[in-house]
Amino acid sequence: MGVMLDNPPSPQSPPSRGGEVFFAKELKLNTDVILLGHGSGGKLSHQLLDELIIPTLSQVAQSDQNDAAILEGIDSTRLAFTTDSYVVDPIIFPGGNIGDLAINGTVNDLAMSGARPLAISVGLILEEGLALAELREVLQAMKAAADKAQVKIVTGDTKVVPRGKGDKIFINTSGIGVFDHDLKILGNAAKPGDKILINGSIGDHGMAVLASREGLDLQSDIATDSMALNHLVTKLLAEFGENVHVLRDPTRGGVATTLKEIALQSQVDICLQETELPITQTVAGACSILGLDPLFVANEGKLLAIIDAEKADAALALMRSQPEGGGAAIIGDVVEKSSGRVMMQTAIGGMRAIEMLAGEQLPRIC
Amino acid sequence: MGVMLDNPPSPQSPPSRGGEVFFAKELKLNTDVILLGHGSGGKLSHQLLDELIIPTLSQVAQSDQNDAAILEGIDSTRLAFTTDSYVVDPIIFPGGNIGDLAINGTVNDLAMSGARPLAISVGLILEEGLALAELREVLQAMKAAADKAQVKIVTGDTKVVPRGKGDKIFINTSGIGVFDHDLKILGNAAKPGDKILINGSIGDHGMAVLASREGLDLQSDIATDSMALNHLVTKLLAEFGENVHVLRDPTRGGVATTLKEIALQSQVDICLQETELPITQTVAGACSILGLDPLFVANEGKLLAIIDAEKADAALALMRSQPEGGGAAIIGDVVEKSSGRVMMQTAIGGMRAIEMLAGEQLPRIC
Amino acid sequence: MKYAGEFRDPALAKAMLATIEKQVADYPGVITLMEVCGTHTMSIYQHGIRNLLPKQIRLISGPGCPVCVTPIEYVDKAVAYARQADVVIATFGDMVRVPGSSSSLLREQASGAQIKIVYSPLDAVALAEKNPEKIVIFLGVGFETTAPTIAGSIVEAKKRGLKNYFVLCAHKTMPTPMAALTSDPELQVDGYICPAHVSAVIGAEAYKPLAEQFKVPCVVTGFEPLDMLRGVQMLVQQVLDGRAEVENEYQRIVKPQGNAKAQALLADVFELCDTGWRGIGMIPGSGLRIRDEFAEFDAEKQIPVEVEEPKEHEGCLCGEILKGKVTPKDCPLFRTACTPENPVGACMVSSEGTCAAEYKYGTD
Amino acid sequence: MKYAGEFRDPALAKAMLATIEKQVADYPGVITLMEVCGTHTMSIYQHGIRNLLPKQIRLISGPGCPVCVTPIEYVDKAVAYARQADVVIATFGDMVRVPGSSSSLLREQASGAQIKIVYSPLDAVALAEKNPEKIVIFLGVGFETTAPTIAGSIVEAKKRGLKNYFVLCAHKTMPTPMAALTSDPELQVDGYICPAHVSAVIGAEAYKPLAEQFKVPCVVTGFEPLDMLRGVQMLVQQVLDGRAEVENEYQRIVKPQGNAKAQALLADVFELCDTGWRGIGMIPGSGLRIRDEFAEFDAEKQIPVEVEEPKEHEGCLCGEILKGKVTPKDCPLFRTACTPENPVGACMVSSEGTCAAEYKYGTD
Amino acid sequence: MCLAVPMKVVEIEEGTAVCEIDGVRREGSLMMLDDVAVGDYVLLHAGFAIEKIDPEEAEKTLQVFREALDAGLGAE
Amino acid sequence: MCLAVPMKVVEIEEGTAVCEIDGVRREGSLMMLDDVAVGDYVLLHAGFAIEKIDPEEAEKTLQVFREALDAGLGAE
Ligand code: SF4
Ligand code: SF4
Ligand SMILES: [Mg+2]
Ligand SMILES: [Mg+2]
Ligand SMILES: [Mg+2]
Ligand SMILES: [Mg+2]
Ligand SMILES: [Mg+2]
Ligand SMILES: [Mg+2]
Ligand SMILES: [Mg+2]
Ligand SMILES: [Mg+2]
Ligand SMILES: [Mg+2]
Ligand SMILES: [Mg+2]
Repeated sequence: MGVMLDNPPSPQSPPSRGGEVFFAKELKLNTDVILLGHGSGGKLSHQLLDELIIPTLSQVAQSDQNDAAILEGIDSTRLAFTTDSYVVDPIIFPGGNIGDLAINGTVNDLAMSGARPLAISVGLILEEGLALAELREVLQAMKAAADKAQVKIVTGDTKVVPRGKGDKIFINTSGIGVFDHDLKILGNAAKPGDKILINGSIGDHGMAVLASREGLDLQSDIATDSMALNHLVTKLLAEFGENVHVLRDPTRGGVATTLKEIALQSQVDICLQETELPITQTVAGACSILGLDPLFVANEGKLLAIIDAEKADAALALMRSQPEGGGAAIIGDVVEKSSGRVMMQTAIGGMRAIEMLAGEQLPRIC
Repeated sequence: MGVMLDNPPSPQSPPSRGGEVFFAKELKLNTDVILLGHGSGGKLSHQLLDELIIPTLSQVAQSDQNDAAILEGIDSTRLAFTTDSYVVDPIIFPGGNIGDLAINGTVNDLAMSGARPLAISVGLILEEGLALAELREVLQAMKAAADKAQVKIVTGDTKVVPRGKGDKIFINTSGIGVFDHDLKILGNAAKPGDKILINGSIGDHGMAVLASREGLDLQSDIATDSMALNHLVTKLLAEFGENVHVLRDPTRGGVATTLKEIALQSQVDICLQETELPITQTVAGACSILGLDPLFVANEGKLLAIIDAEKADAALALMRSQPEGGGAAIIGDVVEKSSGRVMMQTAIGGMRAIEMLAGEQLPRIC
Repeated sequence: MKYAGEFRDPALAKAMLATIEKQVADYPGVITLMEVCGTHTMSIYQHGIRNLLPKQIRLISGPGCPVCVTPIEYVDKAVAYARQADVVIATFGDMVRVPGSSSSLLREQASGAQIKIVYSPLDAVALAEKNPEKIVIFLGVGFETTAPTIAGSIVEAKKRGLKNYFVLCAHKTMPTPMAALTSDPELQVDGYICPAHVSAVIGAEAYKPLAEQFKVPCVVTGFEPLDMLRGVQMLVQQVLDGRAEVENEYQRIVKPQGNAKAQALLADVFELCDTGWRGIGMIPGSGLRIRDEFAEFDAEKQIPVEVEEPKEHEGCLCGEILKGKVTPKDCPLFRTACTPENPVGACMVSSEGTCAAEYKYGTD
Repeated sequence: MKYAGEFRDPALAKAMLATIEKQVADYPGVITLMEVCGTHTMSIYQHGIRNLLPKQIRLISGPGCPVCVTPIEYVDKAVAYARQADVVIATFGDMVRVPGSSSSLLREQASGAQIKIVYSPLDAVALAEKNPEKIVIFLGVGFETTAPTIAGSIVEAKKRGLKNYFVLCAHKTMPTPMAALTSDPELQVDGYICPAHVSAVIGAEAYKPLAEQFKVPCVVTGFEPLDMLRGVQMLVQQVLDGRAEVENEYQRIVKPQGNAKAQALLADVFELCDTGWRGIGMIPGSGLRIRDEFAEFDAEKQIPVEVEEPKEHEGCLCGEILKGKVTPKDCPLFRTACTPENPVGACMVSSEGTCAAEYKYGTD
Repeated sequence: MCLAVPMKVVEIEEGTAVCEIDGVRREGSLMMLDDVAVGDYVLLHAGFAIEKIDPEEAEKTLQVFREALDAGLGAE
Repeated sequence: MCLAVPMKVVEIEEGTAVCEIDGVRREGSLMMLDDVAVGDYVLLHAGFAIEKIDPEEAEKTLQVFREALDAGLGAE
């Protein structure tokens, strides 16, 4: 599909294919589930696209669909480009689904580089037998998330794999961002003295997904924190500019792994304060039952901001004033140039090291 | 990962992580296959990235890896953006594998819009248990294909799904292209009188994959035609400029489906000449055994060019002079403004309609 | 493609077309020829033969697509088997899209059923041998061309001592329904384009009773375009001559008595039975069933299954089309509610079906 | 977190640390205390307790990680079972990364083995009930805290009449190896931080023979940081006082006689046996095996399997570490060839293992 | 192997208790305990309540610390 | 249901022929045919050779067309 960003096609224009053979009664006729033929590239593929995917995600007329989307009016000589695939099980979980996750994740990766998210691509890999109702729910969540983040879904691709060769739905989103400034926000820019901020509580996403997975039988009201952070980043950069040294979203591997990455990249030591970590009681409770450490649990609506100490309190105040940052906290310091250690001062005053997640965190009783 | 296009990091610089714990002996120690932990985002993920994926695909130092790649020195106000996921079974087949397929496919989608491919993202979804040797082969093919197409792999993502929830390896590639000209190459630009050119034989890719799939027991030397077409497109556009109206790669659904799409988008009738279709004897033989129509079989190194009649012979000559177009042919005409029919004059002079592929083409004996 | 390519030669085709034009140049009426084999139907559309013939010649399609004429109850039964946990349905690709009363095999596959498309019934036997914990049921559908291959698979399974290979049998035979059709007073057929590969098995002489009883010309005809044109030319000549004989255009393959070994294989494993034809109804003695000697391979006898109440789709003119009385374009559902990707009736489901061929290849 | 949060209070912790500092202010020597439970080891690192204590107090880790002390032959056997087509291995998450002679359960899973991580052995029973066509083998590893839960699952499986639930049993018991360790003349331990939850089952009195025979102070201690500090303080006081008694810091949970019902469950299902400890060797009477009355649930008795020749990894100092004689940093493989993602020895595999804890949480 | 969590019993049915910690619930078998009542705190390990928590003893233990604190120990 | 392809027999072993068409090979059962030799052309249907092709008859059929062509029919 292709869309001129300056001339978006009017949302009213219906898919403009040949005859009535393309209309909804057919899609409804015998496909409550995805069939292999929906990935053939032929008519069933076009039906799925025209009846469900394109109207839900982008309202681009079929006659404007080409091998690539064309983005016009680019006025930045610098671009950010990122990609992520989403493979979560279950695909729908408290507070969200794989669809908004996939949009927010890529929006956030662009935002973490300081870029303004401009356009997103969506690559769907559907498993034969996926209920259309679930697909619709996922697509609608994608659209709502994109609208909220004010980013356009401009191009896409849909494949279908045989049953048992996939897991309902995998989504790849790639994103392009442009820069409205000259700042360089990079993982190697943390400096001794900097403060480490986070915009809210830790571990919600990973625990929401884990708790809703079959077999663990945990009941809780933990919901994902999945959220787009680009508006918050825009405000942070507008206000604090080059005092913002590093931004990164602590997704897979959690806060611990992400900080370890930054420490290694910037060749600094980082020290966290256990008492300052914002962790909800429920997440802490679920973690204690399963023997997991929330520092290693994934977040999907959080950013770690490493900011010049002088501006840290003001940045914290700004975060807290925003809808994305109500639970913000300063959780630690960059302490010195070094080989990249991360430490944590524990509540009782001890000191422990923080390493990257080794394999996967597994529920354990040891 | 992130890379400055103007300042590519020197290929000599090794991955620059903390201690020796990151080096190859460990990767080799007990991972001849992909484990779930390689998708955890933690240390195993980093090892896989640092030891295999990044050195093979891009040689970007770990310290330059960020949430998004930064592309600098963009001097085009227009961008092309495209995405495709690749899910082929088997992943390695005569003449290529899913890796070069994924690069060539996205390079071609960019080229079909007239853009110069600039940067590519790679999203890997690996199935637990995938042999590292196979992954390495796929990655090496990606790199070789990217080098040949002169496009850089600048950002990536790797996920691992449990065994039985994937199919060895799925690859998403997304691509950004820039325009070195003001031409608009679009699917709705075919005009009555235009000639339809193809750069070589039809159906090779699809039949190569099908014949190598377990169970059909066909022996042949059919190999994929997978190939990047951007250099060919550059030459066509340089020489024939706005006389090139439409470019499209007839992948899934084959030549028939792609021409039907164009006919519908441009609202024209298209007439093919059966006698002019370049189809190798071997592909024709395999198709006749399985009851398949080569017009609906996928190609991965072919383009359909719809070109002003006056320049068609010259364009054909140019194609034939290029390595990508030795078997080029003029296969039909755009005949008139209409609702978008595609017809074919058969060898014996009859006329038949060409529709899109309905579901999947299945081996049949009817 | 030796023995195929030569029979597609454009110059020779034009010469034969000119011959036909010359033949009928002065003929005042319309000669209606029926091809009873779906592969002929496909070939006519694929090569665009219909619009090359002079207007005096009208080609209509008969009940020769075995998928199209398979009753909906059979599809429902295959679906019911597919839903059993240990069953693998093995089938030619043609059957998987056929709509039953409420589902199809493709739909069941999406719900987790194991459907394996094979090229040969011997592949299904190998599948059964390789997966002894599974029950492999092969869908035995087709005319005398295909039925011997299924018979062969049963003989092979017996030889290998397999206990998990079964056939769900709905084979049909060819000349019988032609006689049934011809006896329909509404149907006006001036000549039959007789099946090519069915005849390779049963022999050209098999049409003699039909030609003689109903005084209708029969020409056994190959599937390549030259074969078809020559077959038409021979039929037209019989009509012009007032003859009603069995002639054989396809002598490079079809012998007067057919293939004795294939016939013996058929007779060993199957016996004739009455059977229903979708859109036509019951035709006595037109089907094949598995003999008691091979009952251990008969899915219906060995594997109990509950099947839903059959429900035919409304508004479909398939029955009339299979009798050659109307054409797809006469059906109000054609191209609107009924398409190859969402077939309503049987004629749209197989690529050989008359409606499917018209949809895919028809030029107006 | 009621009954957990209060025992992490920083101010109270500081008060207890000050108390300890005061206690040893004038003590000229070093007091070596061993925690024998892996959960204590974890807790010490996790809360950074070691560097808060005065230099006169040295904490060393004993053989209390049940995963670490499970012999390699056991892992190999689990791997061999996992390779059987119908077997599902059910296990706590801790076991799946443990390296056997040539593989691990995680590696086997990647090759297609069915490994199911459960939170409770009762989940494994439910799994067996839900999948009667599968053989579910639960890996019964752990001390007296965990062994009764596996006993409970066997009782439950019997109640439900399951024929496809089995336990591969390698349970171990606690005070016995402490006695074995203490009798090693090389080992100088001034006091034992006795396990918290093992003691909840066996009772504080269980350490009496140890304290009396070897004249070594024992304090049953909880896992929260305040518990640990108080436990240390009580042990130090015994040392200073020249006492060697069993004291109980963790009275909110641990009774002098323990949990009689849990003990009865253990005694019903298991009986004591000799068993090997990885890195230590055979310790008579330190293991549990399934009684003959429950032999139908004993994987080793019911399901034959061929197991590879055990091959221990070279250069690993685990044995010395489990005895508390050296620390991980003394091992040349630590952090180089041996890491949590690629463990060479047993102490690196479980998150409770001494080497793993030092790797993850150690600050230098 | 001895990770166990203090949880409050909020429901009891047929030998099984629904246990809660800070809003998270999980079932636990009562096979090893007698006389558990709703409102009690138990120690949950691998899906079994392995012991009850004695509130008075907990209080007594904390009291030791408070006395140390009150004695001015640990105050900076 | 009657799709069948003329293929050349290039190898025979134990009742099975390797058949070839334009560089593509597939095995076919010879259960229904006697006297097949390497070099013969057979009609392959669903993995069985169902009939041999008679080269002389093929030639005779084509001859009819050639005669029509030679008679000037169909020439534009
Ligand atoms: S078009 Fe469809 S509904 Fe109409 S006759 Fe044909 S198969 Fe039946
Ligand atoms: S570091 Fe590894 S090799 Fe060394 S003692 Fe510990 S477990 Fe053994
Ligand atoms: Mg394309
Ligand atoms: Mg990314
Ligand atoms: Mg991301
Ligand atoms: Mg695509
Ligand atoms: Mg699935
Ligand atoms: Mg990120
Ligand atoms: Mg694309
Ligand atoms: Mg593409
Ligand atoms: Mg990523
Ligand atoms: Mg697979």
